[in-house]
Amino acid sequence: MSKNTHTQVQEHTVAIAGRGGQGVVLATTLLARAAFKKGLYVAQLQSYGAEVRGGAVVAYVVLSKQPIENPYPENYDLVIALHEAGVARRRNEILSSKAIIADEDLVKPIPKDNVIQVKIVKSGTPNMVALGIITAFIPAITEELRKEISKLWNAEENLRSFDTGVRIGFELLGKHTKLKDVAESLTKLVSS
Amino acid sequence: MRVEFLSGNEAVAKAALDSGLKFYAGYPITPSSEVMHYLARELPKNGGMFIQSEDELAAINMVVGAALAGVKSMTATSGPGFSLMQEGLGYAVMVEAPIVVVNVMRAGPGTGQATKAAQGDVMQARWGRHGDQVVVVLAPSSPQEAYDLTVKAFEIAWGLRVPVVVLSDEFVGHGREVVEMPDKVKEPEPGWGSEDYSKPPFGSDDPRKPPPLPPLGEGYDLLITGSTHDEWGYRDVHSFETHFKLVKRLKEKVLGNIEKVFMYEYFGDDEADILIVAYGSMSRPARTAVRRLRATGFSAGLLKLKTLWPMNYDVLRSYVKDARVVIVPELNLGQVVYDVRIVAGNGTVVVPINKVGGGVPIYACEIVEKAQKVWGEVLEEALQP
Amino acid sequence: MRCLRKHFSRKYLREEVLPTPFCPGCFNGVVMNAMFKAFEELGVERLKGYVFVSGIGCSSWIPSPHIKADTIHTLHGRAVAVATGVKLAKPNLNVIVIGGDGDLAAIGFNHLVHAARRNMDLLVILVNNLVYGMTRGQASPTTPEGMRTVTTPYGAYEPVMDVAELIARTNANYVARWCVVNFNQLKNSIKEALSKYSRGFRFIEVIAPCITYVVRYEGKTPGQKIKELMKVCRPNTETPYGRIGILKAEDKPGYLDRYFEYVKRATEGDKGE
Amino acid sequence: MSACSVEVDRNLCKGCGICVSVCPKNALELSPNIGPSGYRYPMLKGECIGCKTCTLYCPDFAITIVCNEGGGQG
Repeated sequence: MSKNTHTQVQEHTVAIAGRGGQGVVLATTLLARAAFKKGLYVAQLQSYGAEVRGGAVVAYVVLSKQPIENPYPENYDLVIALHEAGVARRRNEILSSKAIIADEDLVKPIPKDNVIQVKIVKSGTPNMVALGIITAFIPAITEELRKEISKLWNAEENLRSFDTGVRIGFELLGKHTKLKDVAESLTKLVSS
Repeated sequence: MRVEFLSGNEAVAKAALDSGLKFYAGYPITPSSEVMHYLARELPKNGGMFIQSEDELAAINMVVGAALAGVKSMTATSGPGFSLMQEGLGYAVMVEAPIVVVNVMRAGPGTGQATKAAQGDVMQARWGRHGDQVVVVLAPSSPQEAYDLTVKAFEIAWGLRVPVVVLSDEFVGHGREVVEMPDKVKEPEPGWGSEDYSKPPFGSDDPRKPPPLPPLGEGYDLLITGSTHDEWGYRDVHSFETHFKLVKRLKEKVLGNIEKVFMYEYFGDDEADILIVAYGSMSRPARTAVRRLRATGFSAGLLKLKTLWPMNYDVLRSYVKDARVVIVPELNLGQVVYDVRIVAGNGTVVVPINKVGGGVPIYACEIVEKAQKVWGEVLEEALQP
Repeated sequence: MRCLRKHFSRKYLREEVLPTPFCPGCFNGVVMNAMFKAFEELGVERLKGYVFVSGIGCSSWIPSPHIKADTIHTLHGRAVAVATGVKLAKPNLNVIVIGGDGDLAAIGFNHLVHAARRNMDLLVILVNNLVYGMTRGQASPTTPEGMRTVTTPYGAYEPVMDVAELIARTNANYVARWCVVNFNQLKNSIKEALSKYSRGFRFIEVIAPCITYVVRYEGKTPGQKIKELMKVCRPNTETPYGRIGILKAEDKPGYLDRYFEYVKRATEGDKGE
Repeated sequence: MSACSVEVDRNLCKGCGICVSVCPKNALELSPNIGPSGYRYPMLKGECIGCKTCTLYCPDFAITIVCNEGGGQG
C-alpha cells in the first residue's frame, strides 16, 4: 500500500497524426527511444487500423523525468499533423492541444490561433520532417535521434529530411511566439 | 538490473524466457502477435521449442502437452483465439497442467476491432469454460507490470499446478515504455519447491497443497485424463463422490492460497470518500484522476486490482465499505463493476464508466468529472429534508 | 492346482482395469494384441519412455487406462496436438497417438493433416470403426454410403473420406492401411513404424468396424464379420474400405531433424532479419 | 488326446465367439454354461494344433494355449 503525497506529475506529450504508410509509428518510436537513451521515462502509444497502409494513425510519446503515471493524456503539448485522416481520428484531443503544426496540403485548414500550417509532406520524407520539427523543440535529443535514424535502411535520405524538418522547426519557433512556451517546457525535460 | 524500452508484448515474452520458458506454441492474431515474433527469434537460440500451430486449439493443447512433459510452456492470443482456447483451458484445469496463457484483449465480440484496446474478456477469462473451475487471472497495467506479472504467472502456475491467464490489452501490449528487469529470475518450482513423487499425482489430503506432477517418460506410468478421475488418475465417470471431491479440491487448491495469488495496490487517502476501482491499462488514468481529485480537496483513493480472479472479496469490501462513491472505469460495458456491487452496502453509490471501441481510453478528466458530479448528487440528496 | 497362464498382452496392461469396458467382440482388443505383439517382437518388455496420447471415443480408451505406460487422455480431437507438445518438449520420448475416425478424421483432422505435413515425429494409429461408436453410432466421415445410422436414418449420403490416401499425399513418412484381420501385416507395420521408420510422421489406419453399430446392425456376429473381412481385405488390393497395404514408406528427416537444422542456423550467425 | 490345451480366463471372456470362428481346425465351441463374467466361454471340442490364432484375435486377452511339448505359452 503506497501513500503518496499530492506531488505534481510533469508529463509532456508529443503526437504525430497521419495516415498509414507515412511512418508515423516509426517516427514516434525513434523519438521515444532517443529520449529513453537521454535518461527520460517515456511511453509510446499508437492507434491504427487493421490495414497496413492507408488507415488513420495517431501516435504519441509521453516524456517525463519520473516513471510515467498515465500514458493516456487528454490532449498533447505538441501535435504534428501529416494527414487529415489522423486529425479526424482524434479530433477532440488534437484540437485541445497546446500547439499544432499541420501540413498545409493534406490537413484541412483549422481555424484556431494555435494552429500553424506549413509544408511538411512536400518537404521530404514526411515522418522524418516531422521528427526534425519536434527536435527543434527538444534540441538536446537531436544527436541521439540522428543515431537512431542512421540505423534505418535509407539513412541518408532520411537524415536529409530530418535536417529539413529541424530547419523548419527553428524557423517556426522564431516566427511564432505561441510555440515558445511549449518548447520551453519540453526543453526543460532534458536540460538538467 | 536491466533497463530496456519495450512494448508490453515484448515484456511478456522476455519475462517468460527469464522464467525458464522452453516451449511456445501459438497462432498469429492481432494484437498479441509480437509475443510470438519475439519468441520465434529467441527460443530456438535458447534451447527452446517454438511452433506456429495450425490454430489456437492446437496451440493450447500443444502447450498442455509440453507442460505435462515437465517443461515451462506458454501461448499468447487475443479475443477470438482466446475463445477457441477455452476448451483447452478447462482441460488444463482438470489435468492440473501448469500453463500460462496470455490474452491481449481487443474489442469484440466477433472479429470486432482487431487493433483496438478493450477490457471485455474479464468474464470470459473467469468463467469461459464449462463446469466448475478456477483459473488465475492477472491484469497488467503497463509493460513493466506485463513483465512482473508474467513472472508471477509462471510462479503461480507451477506452484499450484493451475493455468494462469495474463489478461493484457492492446494499450499495454502495443504501448512501449521503460521496463526495469532483474538480472536473474528464480525459475518457478513445482509445488512451490516441494514435490514428493510417491504421493498420488491427482490428490492431496491438504486442499491447499497441489499434488506432485512427475514428468513423463520416467517410469511413473502416469494416467492423465480430462475425465473425472481419482487421485491416481483412474477414470470414474459415474460416482458423485469422486467428481465432487475432485472439483472441490481443484477450486480449494487456488482459493486456499489466495494470499499468494491475489495482488493489488492502493493509492490515496485512508478511508477515502471517493474510491476508484480499476485494473489493467485503465488504472493509470484512474491514478491521475485520484491525484487531481485530492489536489482539489476531495478525499479520494485508487484500488488497483492486479489479480482479477480469484477475487478477494474481503479485501475489496474493506476498501469499498468506507467509500460513499465508487467509480469503476472499464473499457467494456461493465464487468468488474459486478464485483464492486456485490460488496457495496446501501450507503455506497457504485458508478461505472464504460467506454469501448476505437482505441479510445477513458481519460482522467472523464473520471474526475464523473466523480465530482456523483459526489455533488450524493451531497444534495443528503441535504434534502 | 496350476495357476492360469496369462495372455501375452497382459504384461503391457494395467491388470486392475480388466476386463475392458469394450463390447463383446470389439476389435479394439485385436488392435491392442497386434500392437503388443509388435512390442514383444521388438523386445520391449516395459513401456518406459513411451507416451500414449488419445482423444475421445472408444478407441481412445485403448491406451487410457489400459496400457501400463504414461498415458494422456485428452479432449475430443486434440490428441495429435497434445502429442506434438509432448514430443517437442521431450524429443527422446516415443509418442504414440491412438484414436478413432471421429476423433482424428472429423473434429481433429486439422491437427492430423498438419502434423502429417510437418512430418511430426509421431506414430498415429487410426482405428476406423466407421461410426461414432461411443455416442451411439452416428455417421462419421468414414461411414460407407448407404449405411443407416441414427443420424442417417435413410442411408448415409455424404461421400466417404479416404483418410490414409489423404495423409499419404502429405509429407508423412509412412502410411499403411490394414483391416483388423490382416493381423500379421498390421503387427509388422507397427514394428516397422517403431524401428525401421522411426522418425517423421507414421500413420496406420486399421479398419475395425464397430461391433455394435455396424456389425450387429448388419445382423452378423463378430466371428462372421471376421470371416467376411478375411475374404475382402486382401493385402495390396482395392477394397470397399480403400486400398489395403503399405501406401508409403520413406525415411525423410522428421520435424525434429529439420527443427534442429533450423536451430543451427539460428545459433551459427544467421541474424534472423 | 490333443497335444495342446486351451486355458480361458473366464473373468475376462465376454463370449464373443471370435476364437471359435478363427480356429483353423474348428476345434472350439462355446460352453453351454455361463461363466463368472456372465457369458458363455470357449471350450476345446476337437484337436488343438497350438497355432494360437485364437489368442491373437481374442479381444479380451482371455485365452491362452498350453502345449505339452516345449511347454509353449502364448
